[in-house]
Amino acid sequence: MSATTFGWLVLAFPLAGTVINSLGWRVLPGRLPGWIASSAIFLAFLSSIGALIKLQDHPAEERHLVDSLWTYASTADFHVDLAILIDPLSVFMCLVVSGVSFLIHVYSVAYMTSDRGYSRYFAYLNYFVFSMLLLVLAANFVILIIGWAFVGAASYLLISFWYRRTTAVEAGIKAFVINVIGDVGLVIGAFLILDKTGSLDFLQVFSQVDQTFTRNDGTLVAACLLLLVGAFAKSAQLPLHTWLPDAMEGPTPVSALIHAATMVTAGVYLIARMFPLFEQAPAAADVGAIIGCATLLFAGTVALVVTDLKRVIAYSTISQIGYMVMGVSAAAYSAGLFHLMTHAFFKALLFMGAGSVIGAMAGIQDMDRMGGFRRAMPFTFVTFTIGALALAGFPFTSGWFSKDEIIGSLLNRGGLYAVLGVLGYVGAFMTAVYAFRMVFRVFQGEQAPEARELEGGHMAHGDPVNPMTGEPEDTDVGFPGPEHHIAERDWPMKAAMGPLALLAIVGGYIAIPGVDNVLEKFLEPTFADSRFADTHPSTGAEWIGLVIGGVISITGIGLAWWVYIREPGTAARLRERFPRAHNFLSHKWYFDELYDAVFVRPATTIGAFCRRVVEADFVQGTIVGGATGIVRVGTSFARSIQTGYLRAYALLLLLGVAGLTLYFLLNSS
Amino acid sequence: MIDLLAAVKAPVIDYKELSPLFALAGGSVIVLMVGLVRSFFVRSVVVPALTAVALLTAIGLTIWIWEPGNQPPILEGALGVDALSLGISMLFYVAGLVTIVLSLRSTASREAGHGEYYSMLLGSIAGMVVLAEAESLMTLFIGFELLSIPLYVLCASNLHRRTSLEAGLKYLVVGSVGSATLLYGLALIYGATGALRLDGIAAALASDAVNTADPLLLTGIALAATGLAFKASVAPFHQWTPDVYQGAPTPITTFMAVATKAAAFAVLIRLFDFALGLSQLDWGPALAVLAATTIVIGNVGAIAQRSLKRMLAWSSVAQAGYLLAGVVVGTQLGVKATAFYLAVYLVMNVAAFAVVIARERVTEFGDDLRSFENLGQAAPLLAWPMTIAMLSLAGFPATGGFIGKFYLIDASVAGDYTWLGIAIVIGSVLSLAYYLRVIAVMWMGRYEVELPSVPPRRVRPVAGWSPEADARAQPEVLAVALLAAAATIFFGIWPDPLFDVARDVASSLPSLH
Amino acid sequence: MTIHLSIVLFLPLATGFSGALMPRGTGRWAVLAGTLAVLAYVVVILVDFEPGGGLQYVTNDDWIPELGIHYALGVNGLSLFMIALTAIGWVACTFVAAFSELERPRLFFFHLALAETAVLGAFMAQDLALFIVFFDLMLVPFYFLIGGWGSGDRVRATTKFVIYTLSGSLLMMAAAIALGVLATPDGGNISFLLSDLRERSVPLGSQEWIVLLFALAFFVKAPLFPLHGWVPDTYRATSIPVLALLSGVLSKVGVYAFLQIVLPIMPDGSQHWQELFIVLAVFSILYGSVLAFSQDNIRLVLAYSSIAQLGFIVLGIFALEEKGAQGALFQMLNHGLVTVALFLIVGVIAARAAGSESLAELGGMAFRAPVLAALFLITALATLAMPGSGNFIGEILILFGTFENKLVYGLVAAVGVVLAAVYMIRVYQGTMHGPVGPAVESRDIDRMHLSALAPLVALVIALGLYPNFVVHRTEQATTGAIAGARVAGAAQKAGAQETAAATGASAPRIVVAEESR
Amino acid sequence: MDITWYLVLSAFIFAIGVAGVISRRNPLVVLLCLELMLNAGNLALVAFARMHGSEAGQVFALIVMVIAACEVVIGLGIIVAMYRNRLPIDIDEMSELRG
Amino acid sequence: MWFEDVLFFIAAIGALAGALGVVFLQNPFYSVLSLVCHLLGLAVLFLLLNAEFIAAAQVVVYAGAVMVLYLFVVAYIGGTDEPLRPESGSIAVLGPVFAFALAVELCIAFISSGLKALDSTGPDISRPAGADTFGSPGAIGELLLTDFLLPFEAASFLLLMAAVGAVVLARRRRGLEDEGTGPMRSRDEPPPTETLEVRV
Repeated sequence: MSATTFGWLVLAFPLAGTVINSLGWRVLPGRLPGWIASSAIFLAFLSSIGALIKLQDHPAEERHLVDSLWTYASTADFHVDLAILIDPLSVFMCLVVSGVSFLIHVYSVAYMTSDRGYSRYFAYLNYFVFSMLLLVLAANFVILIIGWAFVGAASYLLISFWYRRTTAVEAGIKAFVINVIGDVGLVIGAFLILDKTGSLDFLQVFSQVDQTFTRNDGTLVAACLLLLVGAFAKSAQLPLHTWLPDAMEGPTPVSALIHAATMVTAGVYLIARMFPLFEQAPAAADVGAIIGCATLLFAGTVALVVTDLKRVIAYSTISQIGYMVMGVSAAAYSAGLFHLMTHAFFKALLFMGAGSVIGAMAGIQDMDRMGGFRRAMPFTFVTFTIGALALAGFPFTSGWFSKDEIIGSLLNRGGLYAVLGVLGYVGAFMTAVYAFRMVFRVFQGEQAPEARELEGGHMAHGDPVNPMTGEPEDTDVGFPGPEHHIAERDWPMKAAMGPLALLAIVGGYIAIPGVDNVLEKFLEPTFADSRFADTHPSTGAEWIGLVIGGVISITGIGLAWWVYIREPGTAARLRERFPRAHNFLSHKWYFDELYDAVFVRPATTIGAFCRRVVEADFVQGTIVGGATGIVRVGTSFARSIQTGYLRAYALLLLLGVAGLTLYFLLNSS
Repeated sequence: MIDLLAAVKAPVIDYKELSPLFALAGGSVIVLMVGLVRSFFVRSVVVPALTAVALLTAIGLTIWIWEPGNQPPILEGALGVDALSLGISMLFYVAGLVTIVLSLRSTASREAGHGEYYSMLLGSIAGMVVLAEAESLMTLFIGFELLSIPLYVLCASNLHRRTSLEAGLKYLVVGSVGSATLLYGLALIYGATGALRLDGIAAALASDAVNTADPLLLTGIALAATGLAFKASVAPFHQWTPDVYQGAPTPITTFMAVATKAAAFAVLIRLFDFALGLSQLDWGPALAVLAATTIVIGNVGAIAQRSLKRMLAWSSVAQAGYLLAGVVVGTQLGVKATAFYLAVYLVMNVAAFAVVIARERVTEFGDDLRSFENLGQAAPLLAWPMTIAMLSLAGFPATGGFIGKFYLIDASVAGDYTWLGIAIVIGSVLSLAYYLRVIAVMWMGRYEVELPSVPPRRVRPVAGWSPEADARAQPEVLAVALLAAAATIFFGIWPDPLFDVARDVASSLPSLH
Repeated sequence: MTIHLSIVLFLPLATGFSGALMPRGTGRWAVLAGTLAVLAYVVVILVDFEPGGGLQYVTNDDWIPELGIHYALGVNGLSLFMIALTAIGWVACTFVAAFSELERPRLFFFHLALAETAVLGAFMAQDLALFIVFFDLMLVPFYFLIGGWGSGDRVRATTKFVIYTLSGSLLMMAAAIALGVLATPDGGNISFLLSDLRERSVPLGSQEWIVLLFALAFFVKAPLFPLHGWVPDTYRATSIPVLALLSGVLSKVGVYAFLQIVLPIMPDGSQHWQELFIVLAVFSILYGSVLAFSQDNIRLVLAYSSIAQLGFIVLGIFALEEKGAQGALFQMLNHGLVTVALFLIVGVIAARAAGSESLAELGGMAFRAPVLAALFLITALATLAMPGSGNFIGEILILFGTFENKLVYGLVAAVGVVLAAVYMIRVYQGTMHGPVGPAVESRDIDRMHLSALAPLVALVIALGLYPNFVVHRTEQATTGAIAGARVAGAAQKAGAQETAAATGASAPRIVVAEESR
Repeated sequence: MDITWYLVLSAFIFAIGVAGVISRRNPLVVLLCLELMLNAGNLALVAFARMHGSEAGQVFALIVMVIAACEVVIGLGIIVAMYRNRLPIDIDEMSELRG
Repeated sequence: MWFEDVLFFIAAIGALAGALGVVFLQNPFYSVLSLVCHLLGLAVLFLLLNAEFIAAAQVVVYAGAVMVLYLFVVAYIGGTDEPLRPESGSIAVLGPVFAFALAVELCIAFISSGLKALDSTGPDISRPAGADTFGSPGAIGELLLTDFLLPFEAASFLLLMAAVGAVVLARRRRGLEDEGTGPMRSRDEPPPTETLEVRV
């Protein structure tokens, strides 16, 4: 079998899983749907490995294999095949996506047990993986956009999975709409490219970029910026990030899979995939880098104050993706993708831990009510801490290598990028702080009642309420299942978290400066003709960077320890000292309020205006009413002269005669 | 004595061409005589039968003497027996036959006395034929009166109904004013051209002896136009129409609606498009304005009516406007369109009126809209003809009305009167308001339909029938309705036969381009 | 094989008649059988149709030689899928109606059959006058269907509907006649045959107002702002199967006629109004979308959404560019299918909420009705042109076409795509998600509706998988349809470019595009 | 005496007739006024006949007399019928049909 | 020729006066009489226009027969005075005004007309001796039997119709009752009660 065949298989298995689960929703017993789904993903993972092996057989410069099933649509200069592109980048993405997805599926098998939407859940999840793989395998813009929108739809479905929660519903529509905005951006960008290069096919476009466009050509920059819109919408970068925190309404594994490991990183993938365009339009690339940097700082600050456990992780995700965007925009492709991979590991891990804790808390996500779970949930504690360390970039964890490689190559580019790199360190410090803020507030400190009960050996069962609004849950839809599942009790969850914890540590060792850089070598064919292919910081410089990063993260962790363990209440005191700042941050810089004021309310007001005024007064009133009014007048006139008096008729007749005669007299010569 | 007679050069009397007229006149006399027989059977069966025979004979003779192309006038220029007059006469005959059938059970014919009733009907038809064939102003005027005077009587012939008498009186007075005006106009035309014969007038206009824009002539045209427009019920001379149509016995209303209008337009075509064709530029615009006014007035007037007869009267005013468009353009196409539409107009109105008669005889609401409520369930066989008639009048496709309007608009556009075509269209849109209401009342139940605010004028039922009696009790009316409806559809799908007739009709005025 | 369009055309009417004469219970089945037969025949045509083969299965006889009207039928790339849409829509709706309780069923199904004949005729007609005949004829059955079997203030609604539409189409008739007359060369015979009219030429001055009147009729039918006054009442009053056809199929006749009749015959005139029509279209997109998400009644949401959708279609047509026209045509098909499906679903939903169609009273149905929810979800996503659906290809082609010629309008229209997402998702959530509505008494879709809807949804998915099936067959026709107008447009644009160059502002395309609008 | 004089005279008689029709309520008198209008026509016809020196106009006038007589007869007949039905002999009363 | 002019004026004044009398006299009886006077005036004018036969017919038929008919009817229905209640406003005012306007228009038409003949007393119409003079009964009669045969016949037919109509309208209603026994007795015969109602 050729690599492309494997590629199609990668797509086929999840799709099959979707179909089976969605058709068999009534018959499949117990956890079977979960296992079907997981095995489907596992097969996909194997096929990606197959694709990898096959691909490596090809000589380096021929590692761009395109295969098309049929012509999707073709008219005029618009020609699209249903085709996939197998090259190192897409294979790499396939491996990460299917691998992480597999583990999260396994985790879900346990976590979602006893949820009434069990097989629906796995149908969605498989559908998501299929879409994600379609996205990364797409060989042209249209297929890319299709995958792009599919993942959006999947994420919508999973966010509002517990669809009787009003909050879930609202979060869902928010995410969906923002994603559509991104899609539109992509579509328009794709048009500009088609219009200039006359093709939508990746390889063709890339091969023509340099002939077609001058450097920083207006159209190209516009196109790239539009692509960035798409990327930012998907990857929750400023200013399109607001949907991601709300997306935490979905089940925790979903947050782990979609809103941490895979989908949200699609933007990074896109920028990397489009690197020839961006390198020809550096202006756009700079914009990307700057926004990435801004995002990582912004998200970091917010993550410092938010108390909802999952939302903290969500903001940290936003911030981490900021790093990746910054990296790939600055042509540090392998670095960006490297961080993408490691982030997938440790962030998924963190979410799984959080999910376990939330399970223990009977669905409550507020850190203020947590604490002291260390003894109650040792396994969760350990894995979560590992994840936190990796996130904080603690030396010799995966995060340490990947994050600092990005910053390193930024500094190496110098100029503007150097500045961004320094800011990156600032972000890194905050990361360390909030990462361990979580760890300490959840696992250390005095025990929450739930923790005590758990230690006592049984599970807390608060009557299910929506943690956001406090409205009673509708258990019909099975939120979050009549009983709760935690890693300590359910082996599949452990089975998923264990490997991830391992990867969160060793995942970084594939690219140790000076030692080796498997990843970069592997990706090399894709980025071969990049301008910056051979601009690398020297090994020494990289090590210096690593050391700095390590120090920063340790100090950060130390600060967190000082605030939350050594001197509990410091946080409270700070809140007293700077209430404004705290408000500002805890309101997430008032982005939601801003959008509500700028877009949502005006739209609804306009709608109401149109309905009440335009529709009622103009369309119905003026046009319809006017016409009928005129007719009414005419009618009453015709009837009013029809008096029934013979003499009146005679008079009108006379009038007619006189008038007609007059007319003719005037016309006579 | 002998030599005196010899001195008189007796005119050549072309009996062949005159035969239909003889049939009618003779028929009417015979019918009158037979009507004097006391036997009820003879009166109420034989008399109508004889009348029908007379009409059928006339039809047969007309077909026999049918001859397209321009025919020389006969009887010293008194009559022009050509396709135009013959074709239009056909409409009179058909209308007459229909009227006979519809009158079979009517009180009117009994109160007037069957013999007199039918003989006057024939007389009126004869008058129409004379009018349509008139080749000289004198014949024109006589025909005009010969058609009117029996009609005055027939309108009033429901002698126990105040409304009937009122209708008769109104029709008589206004009609006489109209005819006096016509007479004066004819006199002026005669004075201006010195000729009574239409061909003479045309010749005079062609010669430079007479100025086609001479005040005397134009004034004459104005007055004559008024008189004829009155008969065709063109606004602002339309006001008698609703009252008379409503007051007259419904069979007579049917007859007036279809036959009188046809006669009026026949003579309008002959007088204006043939005799006065040369001064078309002078009278064209004026008539065009009249046409547009008529279209609007007729339609808006109809909208607020609850009495079906009255509504149809108003709509017939509107239709007159459409028809006038065909005359205004003064082209072959126009004549064809007018002739065609007249025929279609006949069938669709007959269908409508037949249903009205069938209903007003059985419900206590007379011809008020309410007597049609839910007719769709009660008597589909009556509801369908009415529906088809309404759709056709409104100009929906697959009905004769559509083709007719199409043709008329075609004519007016081709005759550089596009705006008149638009006027026709707007008129049709207005007309939807009331035609559709009838359909809605019949098919869609009473409560949803918003009826005009005016309180229903309680027309006393013409008959004392029990309400549960239905169409089956008067099969002949039903048959007429169904036939007419069928014809409406037929002409909407296969109009070619009519087109051939229309072509012949137009061919008799070769002077038109 | 030889295919006789007349058979397809009059088969429904024939079954309608026979059904009307059959005993009360059985008439409906005759009509249903008729629609199925038509569908079968249409499938044969689809298979047999030769892409790029121009006009096929032509029937051409004189009908009314006096007026130059011919009984000319034919199928080309433009009408092919419209006919298919008609056949499919009628099968689905007749099926649903046949299983529901109706008073005076024979009359109902007679009108339904008559309507199918009329619509098919409008799509097959290759003679302008014949087209008008069918175009107006289809009003008759719908007048009865709405007024006789609707609900609420149905008579006012149906009267309004007919008057609105007919006032448009009668003006169009006048314009058409004028077209025929003006196009007739001296001494030549008047003819309304489309092929003749295409060869004959009409002076630009007349073309302009003629096109305007045509557009009036078609925009009323579509409907476009501000000619949609009839929409709310009619949509409220009409019964579901009829409404599905009204909104799904009838609305396409007008826009279809732009491609089939107006653009090829009067390219210059169309070009002349391009600006105006595009503005109208864009405005309708925005206006329809905004109203759609401010409505509470599902029907009205869909009503206004279809105003927006038709706006997209018109936009695509008057972009006067292959991609645009292609997309517009494809979008007609897609929108027709999803709309039919959506309205049938609305019917199912209302049946589960004590007849209520107000979003305020609905919600949370998905749990007891997962299948219904799934079907609704797919159609809803397709409606908002989710990539991967046929609608997406249609819309992206429309947008690309518009960008090509009128970039700025295209960008504004793109906003409509986002708004579509808002209101469709809103409807979906309002019915299926959220807390259980007060009126809801949820149960899953019944077999009958399932068997009507499943094929439709399958079709929607299929179109998403292989849109080229349609695009390939229609390409040649659409390209031909707009060729003339493009030439006119190109000439104008060239002029604009020169001026642009003269004023020194030339280089990037965007600028040029902006100026040339 | 010039023809014009006769014509002018006839014009005025015609006008008087019209005025009478419009302003009188008694149907009998209205009929008389109609007679006036017709006579005006007659006068014009005869005058023109004289002007053109052909008797055609005179014959026309003769015919018109006949017609006038017929109208009178019918008119009187209707009036009698109204009287028989105890209807008021007043035109303004005969206005049940209107609108 | 002065004598003719004088005669014209006398006759014209008579005709006008009669016409006005018809309109303005309250009592229909007097209106009829003044119409007679008007007709006589016209007859004279006809004579002046060399229309002897018409003049004669005017006097004999019209002023004689027809007017007598009028008088009978007036007598029959009792020609009471028209109550002098104020005429219903606008119509009574507008009517004469527009009538006058029409007259003026007509006069303008006559005067501004381009025909020379109008301003003459007409061409010479003397005939060779032996032949009937212009407008003499002989000439008219001949015309009626030759050129205008059809109008002549049609007129007679018209008279028949008028007679029939008069009979229909004016004859005493009887025989409706005994008619109702035939096989085809139509059921829509008005019940006697109804006729009574109508008679009120």
